Amino acid sequence: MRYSAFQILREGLTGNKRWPRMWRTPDPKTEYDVVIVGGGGHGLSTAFYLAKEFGVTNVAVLEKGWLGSGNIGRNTTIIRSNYLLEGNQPFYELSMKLWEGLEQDFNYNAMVSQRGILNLCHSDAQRDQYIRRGNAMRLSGADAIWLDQKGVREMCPFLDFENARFPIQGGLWQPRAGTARHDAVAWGYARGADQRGVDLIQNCEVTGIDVSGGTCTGVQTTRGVIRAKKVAVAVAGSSSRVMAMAGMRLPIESHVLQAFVSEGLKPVIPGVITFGAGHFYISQSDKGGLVFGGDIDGYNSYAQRGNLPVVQDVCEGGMAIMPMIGRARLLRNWGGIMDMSMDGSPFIDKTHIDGLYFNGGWCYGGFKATPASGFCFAHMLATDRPHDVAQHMRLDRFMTGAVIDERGAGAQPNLH
Amino acid sequence: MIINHPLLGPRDAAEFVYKGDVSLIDRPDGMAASLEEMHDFVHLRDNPAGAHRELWYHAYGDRSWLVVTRDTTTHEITKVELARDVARGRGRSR
Amino acid sequence: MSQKMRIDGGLIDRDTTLKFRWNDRWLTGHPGDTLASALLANGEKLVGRSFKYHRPRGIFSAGPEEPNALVELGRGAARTPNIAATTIELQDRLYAKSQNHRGPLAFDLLSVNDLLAPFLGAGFYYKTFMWPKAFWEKLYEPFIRSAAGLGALSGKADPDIYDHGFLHADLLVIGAGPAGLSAALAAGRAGARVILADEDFRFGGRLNSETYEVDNASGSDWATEVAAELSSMPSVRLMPRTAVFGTYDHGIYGALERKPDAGVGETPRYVQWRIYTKRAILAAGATERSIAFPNNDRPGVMLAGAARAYVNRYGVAPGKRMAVFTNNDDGLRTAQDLRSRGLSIVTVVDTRAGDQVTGTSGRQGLRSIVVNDTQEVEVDCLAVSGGWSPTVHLTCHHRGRPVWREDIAAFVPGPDLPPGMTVTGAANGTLSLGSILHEGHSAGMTAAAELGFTGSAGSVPTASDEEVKITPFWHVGEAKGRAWVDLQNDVTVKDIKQSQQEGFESVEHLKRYTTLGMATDQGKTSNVPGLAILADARGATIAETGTTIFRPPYSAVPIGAFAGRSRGKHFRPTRLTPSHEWSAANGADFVEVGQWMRAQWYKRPGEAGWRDSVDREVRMTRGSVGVCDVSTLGKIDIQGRDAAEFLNRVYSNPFLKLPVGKVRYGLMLREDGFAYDDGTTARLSETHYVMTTTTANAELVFRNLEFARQCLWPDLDVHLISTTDAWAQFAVAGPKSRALLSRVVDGLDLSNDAFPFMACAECTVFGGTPARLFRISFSGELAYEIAVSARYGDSMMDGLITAGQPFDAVPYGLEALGVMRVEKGHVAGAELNGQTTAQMLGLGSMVSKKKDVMGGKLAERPELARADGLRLVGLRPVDRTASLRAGAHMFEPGAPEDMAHDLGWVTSVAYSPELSHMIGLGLVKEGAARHGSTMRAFSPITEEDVMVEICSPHHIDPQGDRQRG
Amino acid sequence: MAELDFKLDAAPTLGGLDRVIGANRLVECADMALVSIAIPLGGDTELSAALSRAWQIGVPSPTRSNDSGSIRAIRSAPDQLLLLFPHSGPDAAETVATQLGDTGYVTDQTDGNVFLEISGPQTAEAMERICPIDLAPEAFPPGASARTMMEHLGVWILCLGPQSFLLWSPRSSARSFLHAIETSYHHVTGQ
Repeated sequence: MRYSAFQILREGLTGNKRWPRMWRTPDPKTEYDVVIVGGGGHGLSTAFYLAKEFGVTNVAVLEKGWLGSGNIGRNTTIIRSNYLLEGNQPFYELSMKLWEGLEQDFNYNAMVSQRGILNLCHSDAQRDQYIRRGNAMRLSGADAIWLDQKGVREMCPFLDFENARFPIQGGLWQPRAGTARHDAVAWGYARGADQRGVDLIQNCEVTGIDVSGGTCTGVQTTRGVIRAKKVAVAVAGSSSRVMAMAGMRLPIESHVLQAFVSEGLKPVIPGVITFGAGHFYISQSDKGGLVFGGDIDGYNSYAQRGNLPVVQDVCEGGMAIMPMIGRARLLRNWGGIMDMSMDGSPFIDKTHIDGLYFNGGWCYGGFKATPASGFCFAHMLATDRPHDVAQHMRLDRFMTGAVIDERGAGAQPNLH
Repeated sequence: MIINHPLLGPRDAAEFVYKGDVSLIDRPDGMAASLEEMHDFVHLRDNPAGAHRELWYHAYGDRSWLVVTRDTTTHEITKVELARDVARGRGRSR
Repeated sequence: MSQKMRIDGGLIDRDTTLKFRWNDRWLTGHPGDTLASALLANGEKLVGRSFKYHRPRGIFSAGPEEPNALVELGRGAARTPNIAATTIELQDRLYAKSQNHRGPLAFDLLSVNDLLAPFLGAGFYYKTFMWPKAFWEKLYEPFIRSAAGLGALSGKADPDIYDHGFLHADLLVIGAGPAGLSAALAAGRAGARVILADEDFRFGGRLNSETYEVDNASGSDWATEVAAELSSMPSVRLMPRTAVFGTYDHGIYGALERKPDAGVGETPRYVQWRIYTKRAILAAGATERSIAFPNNDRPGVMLAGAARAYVNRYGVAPGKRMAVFTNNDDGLRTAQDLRSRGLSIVTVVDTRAGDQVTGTSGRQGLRSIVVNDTQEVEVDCLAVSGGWSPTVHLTCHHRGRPVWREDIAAFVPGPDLPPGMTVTGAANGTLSLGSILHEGHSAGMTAAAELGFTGSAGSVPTASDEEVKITPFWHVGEAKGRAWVDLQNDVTVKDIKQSQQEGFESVEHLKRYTTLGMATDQGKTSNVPGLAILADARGATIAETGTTIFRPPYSAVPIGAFAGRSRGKHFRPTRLTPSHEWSAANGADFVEVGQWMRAQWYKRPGEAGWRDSVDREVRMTRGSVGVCDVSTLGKIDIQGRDAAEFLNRVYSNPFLKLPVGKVRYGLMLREDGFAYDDGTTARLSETHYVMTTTTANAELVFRNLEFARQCLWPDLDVHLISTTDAWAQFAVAGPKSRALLSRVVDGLDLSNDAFPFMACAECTVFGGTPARLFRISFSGELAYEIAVSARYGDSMMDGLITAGQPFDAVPYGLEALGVMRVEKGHVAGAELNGQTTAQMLGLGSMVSKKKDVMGGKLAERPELARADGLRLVGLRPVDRTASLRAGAHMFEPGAPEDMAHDLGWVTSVAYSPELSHMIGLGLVKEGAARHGSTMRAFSPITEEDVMVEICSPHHIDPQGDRQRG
Repeated sequence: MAELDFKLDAAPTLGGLDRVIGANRLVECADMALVSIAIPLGGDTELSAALSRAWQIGVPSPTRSNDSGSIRAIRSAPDQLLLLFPHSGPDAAETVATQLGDTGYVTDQTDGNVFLEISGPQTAEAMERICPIDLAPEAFPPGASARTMMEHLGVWILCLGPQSFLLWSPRSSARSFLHAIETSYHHVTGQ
């Protein structure tokens, strides 16, 4: 069924009884052309674009839990393309363009909301960095505007301009950035992939990767052996565990990042705002909740929960720039596992094992990348060549030294 | 979290700065090591889901480096040692 | 002044009357009331509107589980939205307003949504608003957003203050109901250090709302006596109004203490506590749930336990003609209680007898119910009991899952509790009072004993022990109108069934698709019925269906309370230089540099703008002599027999042969081969060195050095102490710096031969004050740095300027320092940004090939070593009057403006008073080979586009004659 | 030779603060000296001998301190001690060094810190708001000492007696440090 206002009207008048299932629940076949491990955002978008753009439909997505239970189910929904480096910016700009056509693309309203992102600036040195970055954005075809203090004040009069420990001097503004309804993105891709013949298999955990003679032949799962010409791993939060099944060690540490949401409030935050002198970013959801976060807890973890010091640090950052949120109440706070790479940038690549492909190391930038990640991973799977905009996101870059280190923090994952 | 410092007793983890896997102690000799060895030492991690021996620095305490054995799935800490002793135990000296 | 629904009894102080404001009227209540009980006493039934359909809603519960009665509390900047009236302790002059309606509460314009309900079912918005594309941003979304949310923030800075704190205890008891009180009593008597916390303002929990007796006293009297005994124990801390909201690692609990008497802006309104415990006992009780039946959301439909609470604790009649709808014995008890208080109970509908409530009427308040589709009964209040759900939240914060217990039709804590926690009483699924008291007592005694406290725990409190029988019943059959499950988010039985039909079969999918349980009450009354209905629709058992994950906080916590006092200027500490006072008194403007406040420049009368001051400071320094406080540089005292060896390993350049009395510039690489810090190290004696680091990296370098010392070479005899704050250090720069210092330093030959470039010495100044003198230069001039104990900072600055009067010595600030370093071509943070190598910075020769340099090996990687890589260059505008912009990107003239042709960027710029035009530094591909060529510095974001001449980074004195002079 | 007639004045970091909040008192200890002694690798016995020779005190165990009456020794790290004693003038390190010779590496920490003595009936309650260490008498008796974090600052705390502590923290952030202490007293006293 194609969704439309008409359908809603018709179903409404007839008791909403005929809404079809979003996707089938097939049993796994014994063999596929491509098996995608991981039914989160990147796995589902990879399946969608494989089918839609490259006509590869004999595909299974294996999900150990429920569709969308990856980090796409627990992020802070921000989409943006405001990167500095050649290895990143064109990729995220492609992602932004895909976001902009997404709903029509998969006939599902993911509520892509381009209300902009504002990176606040608090010093001359930071201004120079932001201007360098803003120029890089413009040079790659993205939008970027430099705002002086007056410009920031007009946009966000509620910020603390009088009494801030680190005064707000200006900001880097990307109007096309914004947020999207994260679960709906997963559901939309899932439905789109399913409609094109992809098997979405839930409650199917991969327990082994079959490699013989340097070639990957399939996977062992809780629902039996599944053979595949190509196995594509996109399991944010479990990358090291899954790739270890193929004997690989990765340049990745898994860390916990906490996220926060307040009760529903009437609209008060225009777009996405980030603090430049502390760890805090915030936006407001369509339902009115303040959605915010900050830095990772900073220690290896697979526990999907964090601790109090970071909760405090994040809220301190919030009060430091917008003291109006003091009386808003934190309603729910959760943790997601970030696969932090050694330079803060991701991997979309084939491995040294024929037929085994890897997509991961997204740190906390995974959600905004969902469309381009799937698109470029599909490109890699279909053509065995990296997509132009993802050509730097290679596994061997720490050997060659072609690192993509936006922060210049070096091989210390919890600093990226 | 609470880290039970072997000399000072239980301390809030907020007093510490985290570095990472204890293997960062095993720095190869830069004159002898190959590029691959040094690359692996600096970049590759086991990143286990389970017991993890990791380096913490008591920045707001006695400035000791500690080796904490912590389960990354439960955060349970089963052992805390002075990193200097661990380093000697792993054959580091001068 | 009429409280028409007030009846006798209850735990309120009738001798005192409190006035409070509700919307546009003044009403009255008494101490001991909540806002909710006071509103009911005044006959206020309609108190709010639901989220989506704007249905009229009344008070549903008597506790934090309240989904309906959310109000806006307070006025102006001090108003707080979305507070449950059932949790607000009534105070005199309290201001409260209903929310989420356009127009008056009784005539909400948006209640039109209710008529559109058939089209606004679960997830409708995912299926439309897509065409035409542009309309989403411009029309649909703004509309959805304007309808979103319940209450509103004031938009003004929160005028309240908050605090946080740290508490330590052997045992934390969470909840002061019968189980918690008996547990705390047993442990306290045994001698343990106990904290007893309860979110209510009165200890006793359900005992205050029931008619049970304990030890032959009324439940509430018993609670009062126990609280009194506990407060007499020095090792026990009682914390009423304190909600324990989160279970964190290793026995840490987060708690929020409310301070209702705090004056706005005077003392903290909330204190957020981090409680360190050895053991915890969760005695959080249970929460009653409702039954879904058609139009079960009208004002007047209320939980049965809440009805008992209003009658027994607050002395309020929830209605004049009441009925009970139940699937368990609690409902029957409710009827007894209410009748015994003279209230009229017209009917008791018990599903176990096959009876059901199949409909209701009454737009703004319940008028009648329909029983078994046929019989209409006029009532103004219906007390509903669907059974009790243990409050298991805190047991699940470590991702433990509760388990289903068929006999009580409820989830109880699972086996994998957070370490150190035990659960007791109703929270553990024990629902009869006698057993609850017994369980609590033994839990307290056991915890104390395990911790080695062996004092007598006293006897077990006794009470009757009637069990509560229940036969699960979740919702009245379909096609009889909408039956609400989540009242606040307007999720009905139909929504749940539709989402299951669309394939959202996981309980997580259900929550996310229907928003069940995601409102401010976090589904305390709706989650269990919701997943029971899902299980039914799936044809699975409730146990198979499972629950979503309970996340902290258990109850909402103000963001301000987490931030505590870290606000405004006190967000982070402020560090002042040792000469701050002197600078403040001498015209300095200060700027934040990390945590430091540093003098940017020293304004003099007649100077129009900062450039005037900075240009003057540079001219006078280069022309004669200037003084600058450089104390913010990191300083590390390094001592030991192996200190030389240690330094030789941590710096990329050789240090073994640095003689006593000499300083050397040193570069540090990260292990991945990129440069990360530079500075100077002076050798004061055979075993004593003093290192300086950049201001920004002081802590990082110290930590890395400690790592090398303790973990890489544990048997080197070397020791590190940070002395950054101990010394006031001043750069004295300019041709007259020697002359100036010779008037300051006692008896030290400063001639070029005796004290050449890169010499250092310990000496005294101004007749005997110990000092350290280094001949180093950041400005490129003949220059020194002189350090004295920090206590002399202001005085030393004064002394240096005084001694410099014959030479017109000037103090100079951070800007002039920056200008001179750009003129000289020294790298700083903008170049040493963690993305550059020694080679790129023109410091390649400082990476020794003869020793094991940290980062040396990975610096050999092809991309780092490439000959055509970035190189540090100097930049000058071809048109000397043009300005330069840091952050501009570098292009060949005429090349396309895209990343593929991007050749680098401008790192730093300054106006050079000496050259009388702007200059810059930049990192440019193959930069060394481009000296003399012309490039384009393009900055679209600032609309600047300048042709620049590439030159040596050393804009002045490239040979370094001045600093050696 | 300096022909200039100018003498340097020492300025106490907080101007010699002496303040009362409620019934509690905060005093800046201006004439306090703090000298660290790093123990040479393998030189523990020599140093402890030198310590007892010089001041009749032994090397204290971690978290505790030894007080000779004239000088107090604190174990600040596995291979490091702190000596705390009344002294004015910038030469505290020399006085220690002359006593210890080469048995320890001496560094003057006096000017790196600001010293506050706080006391009064609500002192423990005030410290509860900023100090993560358990200061209950049984856990932190007189003589107990610890370095910890208060309001983002590194702080040493030493118990002098019931409701009485000596605190020291980096000099450059002295005003923020004082603000943290004062705020705590204000919040618990309402004054």
